[in-house]
This record gives sequence, C-alpha cells and structure tokens, in this order.
Amino acid sequence: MFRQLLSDDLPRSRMLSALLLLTFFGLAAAPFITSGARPLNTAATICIYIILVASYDLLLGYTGIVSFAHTMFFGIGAYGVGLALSSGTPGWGVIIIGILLALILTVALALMIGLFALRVRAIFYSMITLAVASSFAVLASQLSDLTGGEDGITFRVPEILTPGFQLFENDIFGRTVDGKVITYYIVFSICVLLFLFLLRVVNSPFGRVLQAIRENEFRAEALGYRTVVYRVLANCLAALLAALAGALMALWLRYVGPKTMLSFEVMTDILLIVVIGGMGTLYGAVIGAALFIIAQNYLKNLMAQGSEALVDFPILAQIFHPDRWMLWLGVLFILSVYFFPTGIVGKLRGGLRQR
Amino acid sequence: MSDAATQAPAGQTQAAQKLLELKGVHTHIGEYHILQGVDLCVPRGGLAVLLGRNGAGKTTTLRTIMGLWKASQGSVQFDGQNIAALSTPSIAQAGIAYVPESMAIFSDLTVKENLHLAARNGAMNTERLEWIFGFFPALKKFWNYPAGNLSGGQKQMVAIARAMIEPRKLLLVDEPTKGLAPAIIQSLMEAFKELKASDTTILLVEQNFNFVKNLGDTVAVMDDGRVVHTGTMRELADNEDLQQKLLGLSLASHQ
Amino acid sequence: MNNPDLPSKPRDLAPLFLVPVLALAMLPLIGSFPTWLTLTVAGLAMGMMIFIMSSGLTLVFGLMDVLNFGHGAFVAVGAYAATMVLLPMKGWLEIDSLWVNLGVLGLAVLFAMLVTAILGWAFERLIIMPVYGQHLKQILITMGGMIVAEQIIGVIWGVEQIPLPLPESLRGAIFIGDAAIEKYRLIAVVVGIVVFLAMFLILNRTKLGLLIRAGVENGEMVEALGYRIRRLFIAVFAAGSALAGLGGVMWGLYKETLTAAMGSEVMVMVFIVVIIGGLGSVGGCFIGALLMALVTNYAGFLAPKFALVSNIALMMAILLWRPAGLYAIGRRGA
Amino acid sequence: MQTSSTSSVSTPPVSTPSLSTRDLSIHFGGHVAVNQVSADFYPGSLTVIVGPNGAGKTTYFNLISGQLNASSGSVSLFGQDITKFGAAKRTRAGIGRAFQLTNLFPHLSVMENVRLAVQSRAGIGLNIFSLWSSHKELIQRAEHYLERVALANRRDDRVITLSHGDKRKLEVAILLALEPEIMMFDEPTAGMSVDEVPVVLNLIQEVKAEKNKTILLVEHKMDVVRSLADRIIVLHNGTLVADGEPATVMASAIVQEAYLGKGVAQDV
Amino acid sequence: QDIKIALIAGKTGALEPYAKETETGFMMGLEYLTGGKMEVNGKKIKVIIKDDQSKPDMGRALLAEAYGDDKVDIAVGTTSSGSALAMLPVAEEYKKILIVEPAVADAITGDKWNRYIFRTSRNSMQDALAAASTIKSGGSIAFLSQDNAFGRDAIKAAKEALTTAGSKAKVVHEEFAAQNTTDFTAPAQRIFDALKNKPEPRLLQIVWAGPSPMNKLADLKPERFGINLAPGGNILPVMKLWKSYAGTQGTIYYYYDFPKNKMNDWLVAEHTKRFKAPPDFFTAGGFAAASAVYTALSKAQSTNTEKLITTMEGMEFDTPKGKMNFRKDDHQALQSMYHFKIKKDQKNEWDILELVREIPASDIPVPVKNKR
Ligand SMILES: Nc1ncnc2c1ncn2[C@@H]1O[C@H](COP(=O)(O)OP(=O)(O)OP(=O)(O)O)[C@@H](O)[C@H]1O
Ligand SMILES: Nc1ncnc2c1ncn2[C@@H]1O[C@H](COP(=O)(O)OP(=O)(O)OP(=O)(O)O)[C@@H](O)[C@H]1O
Ligand SMILES: [Mg+2]
Ligand SMILES: [Mg+2]
Repeated sequence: MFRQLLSDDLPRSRMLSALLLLTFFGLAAAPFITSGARPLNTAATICIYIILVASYDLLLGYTGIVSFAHTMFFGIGAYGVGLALSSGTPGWGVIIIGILLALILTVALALMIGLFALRVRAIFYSMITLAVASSFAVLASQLSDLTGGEDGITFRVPEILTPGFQLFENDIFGRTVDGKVITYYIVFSICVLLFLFLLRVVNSPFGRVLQAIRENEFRAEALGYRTVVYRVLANCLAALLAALAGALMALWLRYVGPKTMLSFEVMTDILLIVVIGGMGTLYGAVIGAALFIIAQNYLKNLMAQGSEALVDFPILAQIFHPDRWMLWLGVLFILSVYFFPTGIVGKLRGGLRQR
Repeated sequence: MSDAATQAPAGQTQAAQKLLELKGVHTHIGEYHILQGVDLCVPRGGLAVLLGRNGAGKTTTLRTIMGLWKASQGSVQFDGQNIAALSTPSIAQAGIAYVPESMAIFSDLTVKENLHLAARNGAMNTERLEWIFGFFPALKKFWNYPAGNLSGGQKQMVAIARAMIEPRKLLLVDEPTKGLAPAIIQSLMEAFKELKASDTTILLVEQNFNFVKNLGDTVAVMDDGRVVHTGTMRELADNEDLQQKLLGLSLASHQ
Repeated sequence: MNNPDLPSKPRDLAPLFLVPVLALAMLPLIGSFPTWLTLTVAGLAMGMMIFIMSSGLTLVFGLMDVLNFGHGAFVAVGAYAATMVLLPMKGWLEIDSLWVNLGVLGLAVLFAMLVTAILGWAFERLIIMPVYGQHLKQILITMGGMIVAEQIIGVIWGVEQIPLPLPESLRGAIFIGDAAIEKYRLIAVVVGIVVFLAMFLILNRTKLGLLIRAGVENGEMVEALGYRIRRLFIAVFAAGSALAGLGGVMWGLYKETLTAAMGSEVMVMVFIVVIIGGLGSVGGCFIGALLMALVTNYAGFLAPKFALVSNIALMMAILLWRPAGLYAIGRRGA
Repeated sequence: MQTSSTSSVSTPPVSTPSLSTRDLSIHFGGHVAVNQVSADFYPGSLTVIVGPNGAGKTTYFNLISGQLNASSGSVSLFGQDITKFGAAKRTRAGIGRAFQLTNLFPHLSVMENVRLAVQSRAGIGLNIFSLWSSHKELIQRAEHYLERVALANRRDDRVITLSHGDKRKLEVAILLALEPEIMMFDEPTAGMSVDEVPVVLNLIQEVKAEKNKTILLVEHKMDVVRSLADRIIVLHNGTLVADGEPATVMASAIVQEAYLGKGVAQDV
Repeated sequence: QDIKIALIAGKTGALEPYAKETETGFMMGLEYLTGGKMEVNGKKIKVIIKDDQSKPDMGRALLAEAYGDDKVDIAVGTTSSGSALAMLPVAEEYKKILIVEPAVADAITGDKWNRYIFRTSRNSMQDALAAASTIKSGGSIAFLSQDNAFGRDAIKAAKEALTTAGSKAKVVHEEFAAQNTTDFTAPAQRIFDALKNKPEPRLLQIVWAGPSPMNKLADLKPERFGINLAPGGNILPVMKLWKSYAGTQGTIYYYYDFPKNKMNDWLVAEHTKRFKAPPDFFTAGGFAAASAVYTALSKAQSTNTEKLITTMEGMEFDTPKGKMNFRKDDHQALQSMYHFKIKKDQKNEWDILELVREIPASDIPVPVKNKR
C-alpha cells in the first residue's frame, strides 16, 4: 500500500527517510508547532515550491531539458486566480474558472514552445524559453490596466480564507484557526497529492523513457520511441503542475505581480533548489525546497547577529551584513555544485548508481 | 624529454634493452580495482603484443601508461625515467603516441586538421604524409572532409595516421584492426613493419590473432587485471594448446 | 590535395547581407534621410558596443563550450575597475584635448582588462573547472559567481550609483546637415572593428582555434597528443573576460552611471546576440549585434511599443530561418 | 552481375521479399555515399554485406533503418513503402539494427538498457499511471536476453563501466530484445575477443535457425562471413557490384582486388 | 515598555541605494529629534528595520510580521510603490498606522487608500504640479517617460497638472520609452520631429526614475530646434553628470542647499561629517518620516491607533524641507518643492544646482482623489 503510494520509489537511505519524514510532519503540523505570520508563510511557500521544483525536475533531471519558461507557467496559474478573483466577487466558482482558463493557456503555450523546440538544438531551446519568458513578463507589466503592471494586483479571497474568519472560538495550541490556517491546509493537501502524482509519473514506463531520452536521444529514437512526443508531453505535464503551483501561491498570498510570479529570480531559485536537492530525484525537490526556503527566510536574522558579533572587524562585518545576504546565496550556489554534484539526496544515497 | 644518457650507466644499458617497463602497477577507477599488479616489459625496437579476453584490462593498461588513469601503485619506466607520476602531456612529449580504442578523432575538424594537430612540431612533413597515404589512400581522398562524417574504418585510419604523422619512440595501439577491411589490414601490417624498421617500438593490443601472429616479437596475455603469460610470439603461435589455454581459441574455427 | 567530387564547402555569405538590406529597407519607411542616417549610424555604433560585450561570451562558448552566465559580472567589474583610474585622473579628463582624454581612457581600459583577465583566471580555476562539459551546472555555478561578484562590488565600491562622466572632448555630437552623430559612438565603432578583426584572424589563421575546438570535443586526446589543454583553456577564459572588461568600460562610459547590476542588465541582450550569431561564431555575433541594435532603433522610431520585444522577435525570426543561428558552430570561419 | 538477384539465394526463396530497396541513393554534398542500390531480402536468409571501408555499408543500413533520409529511391517492408517513415516508426514497424560504433545509454544500468528495448517492443512507453516495476514479464524478458549474451553478471552496472567487448555484446542484446523482423548487425564482433566472438556468432546462428527473421550483417572478418553467409552483397564506392552465392562472389575479381586486396588496394 | 517602530525598505535589489538613504535619514531624524536619547514620552524608541527586496509579497509578509509578531506601534515604508500598495490592506487588517515613505504612486493616497495610511513623501501629482507651475507661459510641451505604470501615472498627472496650474502651454507629444532603453536616439528623433515646427517656446519635460536620459538627449543638441529640456530632479550622483548643461531648469523635491532651517542645517552638517557627502533626496524623506512619527507620538502622548489618527490628521510637523502637514482628507503631507537651475560654475563636485524659486505648498493644489 505504502509502496504503491510512493510508486515503489523508496528513499533508499535511512538518513534521507528520516529527513523526509521530518519535513512531512513538520509541514503537516506547521500551524500548531509554530506561532506568528512568518513561520506559516514559510511553510506554505515550502509546500508550493516543492511542487514547482519537482515539476521542473521532471523536465531537467529526468528529461534533460533545460527550460527557463517554468516561471512563466507558474505566473499564468497565479494570474489566472488573481485576475478571476479581482474581477468578480470572490467565490469558489470564480477561482475554478480562473484556474481552468490558466491551465488551457498553459497547455497551449507549452505545446507551442515544445513544438518550436523541435527545430533547434537543446541549448538554443533553453535560450528561447528564456526569451519567451522574459517577453511574457514584459507583457504582463505592460498590460497594466489588466494586470496592474509592476505593482501587480492585491485581491480578496472567499470569506472563509480570510484572516477575519475564525473556525473555532478559542485558540488551538496557541493558534487561532483562522482563514489563513484553513488556506494553509488546502495548499498543503493539494501539494501532497500533486507530489504523489509526480512520483508515479517518473516511475512509470513513460518516466523511464524520459530518462532514456536524457541519456541518448538518438538511441531512444532508434529503439522506437518518438522522442518528440515524449519531450512535448513532459513539457506540458511540467507546465501544468507549475501553473497549479502558481494558482496555490496566488491563493496564499492574495496577491499577484511580476516580481513574485514571473521574475528570473524565481527561476534561479528553482534551479538552485533542484541542484541542492539533487537532480533526477523528486525527493531532492522536497529536501532542497525545505532547506532553501528556510534559509531564505532566516539567513538574514542569523547574519544580523553574525555581523553584530563582528563589528570590530569592519570588512567582515560588511560581508556578514544582512544586506549582503545575496552574497551568501551566491556562495551557496557555488558550493552546492561543488560539494553536492549529485545533490544532497545523491550524497545520502551514495553515488548516483541507478537501478 | 629525458634521454637515457643522463641516467646512471647501469640504467642506460637497461634502458637500452627495455624501452618500457611496468612493475606491479595497480589502477583504480572509482571504487573499482582494475589493474592488480601488472608487470610488463617492452623491448626497444620490438613489437610487443598484449592479448586477453574482454575486460581483462588491456585498455586500462594502455591508459595507465598514457597517464589517463593514474596508477595507484607501482612504477612505469619509460626510456629510463619513471613516468607514472607525469601528466599526460609530458608523457606524450616524452615520445609516446597513442591510438585509443575509441579512436577519439576530432569530428568537428577535418582529416587535415586532425593530423595537423598530431604533428606537434608545427608543419607536416610532406613525404611522411605521402608515405601514410600509401597505406591509407582514403585519407588523401577525404583530406578536407570533417572527420566526424567518415566511415567507421576511415575514422580508425585517421586515428592510426595521427600516431604515425611524426616519428615517436613508442606507439601504443589499441585494437587498430577493428572495423578495417582486409586490404587495409594488410597495408597496416606493412606500416607496422616499416615503423619497426625505423626503430619505432610498438605496444599493440589486438584481438585478431591472425593479424599479430606473424607481426609480434614478444607477447603478453592478460586476465583479470594481471599479466598471466609472457613470452615470444613464435612460442605462442606454434603452440595451439597454449593458445587454447590462454585465449580459449582454437585455430580450427579461426585460421 | 583537394578531391574533385568533394568540394570543401563554400563560404556562407547570406548573413553578411542582412545588415545593409535591413538598413536600406528602412529608408523609405522612415522617410527623412537625416533621421535615417542618425538612427542607422547610432545603431551601428551601439551594435559595436554590444558586440564587444558579447564577443568574450561567444569566444568562451565557441571554443570551450562553456555557458558563462557570469559574463555580465566581468562587464560590471571592468567598468568599476576603470573608475579606479578615471576618477583620480578626473582633472585630465576635463582638459578639453582629445589626445589627453584618449590617453587616460586607454590607461583605464588597459587596467580594466588586466583586472578582469585576472578575475577571469580565478573564475575559471574556482568556478568553471569542476563543470566542464556540463551545461546545466555551468549555468548554475556561473550564476552563483555572478551574484557573488555583484555583491563584492557592492562591498568594495558601495551600492550607490557611481557617476562616470564622459571626457569633455567626447561629449556632444557631430552634425551632418540635420543628422546628429555622437562623438563617443565613433570611438565605439573603431574599437569594435579592431576587436573583431583581431579575434577573426587569431581564430582562423592560427593553430590555436583548432586546438581548443579539439580540446572541447575530447580534452583527453588532445593531452595524449602532448598539448597542455588546461593552460590553454585558462588563457582563453581570461581573454574572454578581458574582452568583457573592455566592453564594460565602453558601456560604463556610455551610460555614465555605474551600478553593480549593470552587468546582469545587459546579459539577456548579450545572450540574444550570441544566439542569433550561432553560439560560438565571432562573425555571427558581430552581425547579430549590429542587427539587434539597428532593429531596436528602427522599431523605437517607427513603433515604440514593439521596441520592447523587438530583440526577441528578431531572435525568433533568425532561428526560424536558421535553427542554429546565423553561423552554426563547429564549422570553420568564426 | 549487377543485379538484385533473387535466383541465387541458397535458402528456398519465399515468394515475397520482407525487405527491399529500389535505386536507393544518398549523397552528402558532392559525395555519393550510396548509389542506386536495389536489393531484396528474404525471411530466413542471412545476407552479408561486404566492401572496402567507406563503401557505404553503414550508410546503407542508416537508409534502411531511417537514421538517414534517402536522396532518392525507396525502401519497402513487406511490400509497404516506408521511405517516408522516421527512424522510430521504422523500428516499430519491425526494422531493428545494432550500431557499428557502440551507441548506448551510458549512465543507465545494463539491465535498463535492455529493458527499454523490451518496453518499446511491448509498446507501453506512453503509459503514465502504471509502475515500470509492475511489468514483471518485461523485466524477465530483459533478463533472458542478458543471459543469452552472457552479461547477466553485469546486470546492475552502469554501461560506462563496461569494457569495449561487453558493450558490443550489450548492443547485440538490445537488438534481440527489440525482436524485429529485420535484424541488421553492423560489425557485431569488432573488437570482441576471440573467445567471445563465438558467443555472438552462435546467437546469430540461433536466430537464423528460427527461419523467419531477415538478417543483414556487415562484417570484415572473412572467417565469420564464410561461416554465416547464405548470400553476399558487395558494395564498392556506394554501388552494388556483386550479389550472390558466397563462394562465387568471394572468388570474383573485384572482391579479390578492392576488398581482400590481393595485389595492391588502389582506390578505396 | 518600549515604543516599537518598523521601518520597511527595499534594502536589497535595484532600489538598494534609495533604501539606504531612507534608513540613514530616518535614524538621523530620530537622533536629532530625541536629542540622541532615542526616547519619546519617556519611553525608549526601538526601530526594527526590514528588507522587502522591493517585492510586494515580501512587503506584505513583513508588515504583517511587524504588526502581528513584533507588535510594532507604527510602521514606515516602503521604497517601491508596488510593495507599498500591497501593504495598504495589511495596515487595515491589523488596524495600525502605516506611514508611506518614499513611494510616490498616486493611488496610495488615491483609490487604494484607507484611513490608517499617511504619506510623508510627495506623490506624482505634487511633482507634476510643481513642474507645471514653472510653465505659466504658452508654447509647446512634449513628455518623455518610461513605459510602465510609474511613467504613465506621471504623465497623466503632468497633463492634469498643466490644466490645474492654468498653463497655456499645449502638449504636442508623449513619448514612452521602454524601462530598459539604452539607446535614446530613436525616442529623441520622434520627439524632435514632433516638436520641431510647433509654436515656441518648445519644452521637453523628462520624467524618469533611475539614471536619467537627460545627457543623451542634451548631446543631440535639442537647441538646434529651439527645444529646451526640463528634467525632473534626481538623486545627486545622477545630477552630477549634468554640469555640462548649465542653465537647464527643472523642479525637484529636495536639494540640500535649498531649504534654510535649523533641522536642515544640522542634517547637512552632520551628514557631510559622517558620510563625506551632503544628504540626498531620500535622506530628507526618511528624516521627514521620522519627524512625523516623533511629532505624532509626543503630541498624542500615546500609541493608541485611534488617538494617533486624530492627532495626525491635519498635524503640522518640521522637516528638513520646512513645515509639512497631513491634510485631513487623504493624509497626504503637503509640502513645498523647488524650482532649480543647473549652476554654471560649480565650486565642488556637490555644488550642482541653484535655486530659482521655492514653490510653496499653496502653489501645489493637489486634488483629493480618495473617494471618501
Ligand atoms: N570507466 C570505468 N569505470 C569502471 N570500470 C571500468 C571502467 N572502464 C573499464 N572498466 C572495467 O575495467 C575492466 C577492464 O576494462 P578494459 O577496457 O581495460 O578491458 P579490455 O581488456 O580493454 O577489454 P576489451 O578487449 O573489451 O577492450 C573491465 O572489467 C571494465 O568493466
Ligand atoms: N553523415 C555523413 N556526412 C557526410 N559523409 C558521410 C556521412 N556518413 C557517411 N559519409 C561518407 O559516406 C561514405 C560511406 O560511409 P559508410 O560509413 O557507409 O562506410 P562503410 O561501408 O560503413 O565503411 P566501414 O566499413 O569503414 O564502416 C564514407 O566515405 C563517408 O565519408
Ligand atoms: Mg579495450
Ligand atoms: Mg560502417
């Protein structure tokens, strides 16, 4: 049963299993083992990023496609919800419609890009996606009447999802069960489902073909697999999941905007998480996302203390100044590629020997 | 380039008979322990043949000599100098040319450019070139052709020609006949004979026994990362039981 | 030794005509000749600057197959390094004498290139070395390098914008009738052409180009032929970085205000140029840069809205025509 | 004897050829690699294709299996014209080929390499919801083929860790696993050690014994050719110059001259 | 217990330099007003600084955190208009005061406004009106701005302002160039063509956030066509580059040498001492915000939101720019602006502008846009 749930793709490492369980239960209980706005926000972001990254890994780690358009689909999902909610009176129906429209647009675009990609070499493909994505971002900020331009849109969500709404009179474990908490659990459970679905996909015969294509496309073709079809399919699948993740993000933030949904920063975060966690293994996405998002949210506090401790060494203090946290992000980039060529999961599993 | 003269007289005389000598060489690739104490000796001016079944460690041995895998133990004496620790370029500059099993031709470059690179000392010597064309007319024909577009055998020829374009002390050749048509195999035999005549020493890894049996002087047979037999080619060529024992090869099926 | 039935492939000239054709095609649309002249010359000059910034990238990619997303960092560092010469020597720049000004600029350029070259050397050692042949990791690790470099700039030179005024003698424009041509752009044109010729000759007339291309395909074998490929790679990378540095100085002087992000801002543009050219082809990169700058100008004049995406449109168009860019790499003739 | 002979095939010719090429040609730039080659191949027969290096043998294979598109001429399989098909479609139609220069999935396990072939044969590649590991029978089939080429012991090693000879054997295993009607071997024994060669030859013998497969074989080793061939085709500079009984063909002047090189090999 | 104040700014990313100035100004402001004791009503003032990276979602999260977790009494911020706009509802949710500084978007005190929002920084409309007030004469005007929400906002305001200011000048062209435009030849050509044969005086007003294209245009010698440039004021490092265009006139929010009052004198002296450079645009802004906070707290003698609101509505407070006051209707701080001219002979690198005229708040009739 459990095996079936995990699609027979077990962690295959004590340490890893431990970490995964920790993450899972941590997220499941997040609202009640923490207090305040930020921890909950962090937890939700982790959930959503796990899906976003895992879906990207389907392209990158499994199929060997380097695409920079993933944020675009993330954004489409988000704007779908955002525009729907800001246009009509906030309600579930509106949300559903928004998501559906977003998904349709997503598939259309993914197909287009996928088919275009057939004409050009892999590396060009990634550059094209880069270009398309950036022009999409431009578009989003240009249609300011519709999308609110750079500023984006802040919108209202259905009553029961707002902080105003309270499920119970009194607190539970020192947390008022308000709309935020409800939203969190919606996000959490949807993410779990999507993740299990992805696990199944990569461990299906289809998933195996994707890996073959990554290894040697020419040979895969010679074995009778129409690699084109597989790549396009993978493309659409990944895009769809990204869009869903985006929808959840919008629902959680009650805000959409280019910086948050479409910027290249999001893309680099995704890439980094994939590499830290380990390419070609979905568990990598889980570990990577958890670590990274936490770091992103709490690194600065650490650094603040660090630099205070170092006031008497000006340069060091400068370097550890919280405003320089990006510096350490960059260092993280480099070190993670250095020391985890196979990602944390790869390290934990020892070597990248495949079954 | 070290020359034997700088060595002690003893070393010099020794270097005189042995151009290359491996003593107890161990090589690890990742977690695998591939070569487990290889002792091998190639006399100056001779053609030594290295036989052995698939996975015996022949290629690994050549790569170790070339410094492409680093020997974890043991010494590789070349021309009176231990090259085990040297970097691949230095080893090549010491006078060793290498024809890899995978041919490793530069497919982006034309045949001409492939050879041009192999000629380390600048321009290619025209009559030596003509001499090579003598054996491999195809090269002349496809001179300005991207090497990647050549046929399997033609690629093999390029790989071999690269090692012959300039005189070297020692040639390491890994299965040169694979993919070559009989006619070309014959001219290859000629080529090796002439190289020997111009005292180039050759260490030849080969599966095609018929090819080496009247070409080699000495022979070594490998199995499981060790040299299990050394001797003269004569002895092995005449002794079928030995062949049977070492190579699992009966002349009945292969003459 | 050529063989009749195997003609070595003819030089591919079509892309060379793109620039003139485009320019001429626009004349009627724009109408006024002076305006057209202004736009065209400005575009060409801008193209030259873009080319200088891109050349290093395409060089490093074409020869070493390394996708350096950190290239922009070298552009920025180049510009900042130049300030270390230019700001102290402000006095000299305010003297209204072309030669004195150029002398100082030359000094600054040399210094900047030196700095970026050294940085490039370190970059190759620390960052590129472990990831040869793995595009994805290259992208990531060089992005990391980029971020770090930008932040370090912030630490060293501060986060405030640094003004970098043009020397007096390069200010203003020359007027041909109603057509205005900024003086500085003329300098850019000269430098651009020099850089292009130098690269083109070195790559096509020397063994170097071959060696490195071979090394990318199979470094082991090149070493087995007795060449020290590593040193070569480092040299090339340093050269590429130095070019970026040069580009940075030119760019910085053009923008006149330096920000740590100035490098990453141009990256997308630079990448598009390099792609249009056919990753790795210096010639293609050159044409690509000119095309892009011209299209931007014409679009900016005829249909400003379209200017936003003109670059991308251009790239799409080129790739539809030639899926591997103007000049695909691998083939000789940079 | 420049014909596509059907008369002189030693196994009783089945009326319809399984595979046939008509005036098949391809040229690269000015260079004609395969020139107007017409030939028919019959189930149960093993045809060896010989010729000097660069004669066009591999290219001919590429044209049949769809790695290259013909400049002119046609290929047909069981009477159906497949000239327009892509490589994948031809494979699924029943044309299988092993490559001259080993061409595998380097970082996947030996097992996975073969399993992918079996899976392709079973045609469940697009199945997203089942588990690959739940298709037990496929795995068993794959294991079976690994045993046939004596690679079962390396089952879980990654391909890059194999020695050259072992890679060649894997190449053959994959072809068998595809269970195609047409089997094309391009120098299967190249670089295989003398004691391993028989393993592969016996395999080919067995397949041949099944009498329903059409086998094409490119080989330079004369002993191998003699021991297997029902029929020999000679390519030279891309043209088909001889086709027929092994004995007669091998004896012909052109083969002696250009290929076996009795006397000096002039052109190539 | 302590009085907690959150200062949110885009301390990393594109706007980092601005955010830095705001922070400096704010801290110096408190220092000056509390005489270095950092106390008000006998309570310690604790400032919590947060970096929203100019990301609206971050801004939101951080403000929520400030009100919810850190329990701050007043929040100040932020640098980017987008982020500020996203914050507004949070203030309403938590029923706490948010003083917006230095974001300029009109909507903040316009239709996105709520009663917990105050703004010390000027808004686009004020900029526009100031500029307009210098163009009483007729003639023809063209605008150049960046093609994004900010730019369009600004030009809309500018045109509105012209009419409000009763200028006879006619707007003949609006040019929007892409935010990331590097080559201004094309826009310049379009503008010149548009203005060339229109009635004199011909004015090109440039409204550009970030490094201004002023030089690029000036180098093309607009005077050929009798066109004058009117750049909007900018931060010092940018204006330094304008020295070659002495005589060019424009309007600006703050220039250290213009206001004459104790507060400004102290700021300039102290800032120059500490940072080897005079205070800039956003430094003054931060200072003003600090003053608003301090004055409100000391006047209200409490941190109770409702009390504060009643105190602050119509409250007048000192700033380096002289007196400002939050008008009751939309809580926008009304303030004077400056009409400047680029100096001919500049004594040192910071000696750039000379004052033509201080434009008193009374000359800047900002319309009330929040439907209240
Ligand atoms: N990169 C590698 N990683 C791990 N093991 C390897 C690697 N390359 C070779 N081996 C192993 O080393 C052993 C010797 O390989 P080698 O290629 O030297 O054999 P060989 O004698 O050349 O065989 P062949 O005649 O087939 O070429 C083999 O068992 C092979 O599996
Ligand atoms: N992709 C290609 N582009 C250009 N020329 C090619 C290409 N492929 C093959 N050729 C040329 O076609 C000719 C035939 O090549 P092919 O590989 O078929 O020869 P072959 O008979 O297989 O030789 P071998 O026995 O050495 O494998 C060769 O001269 C080769 O140079
Ligand atoms: Mg070998
Ligand atoms: Mg072949």
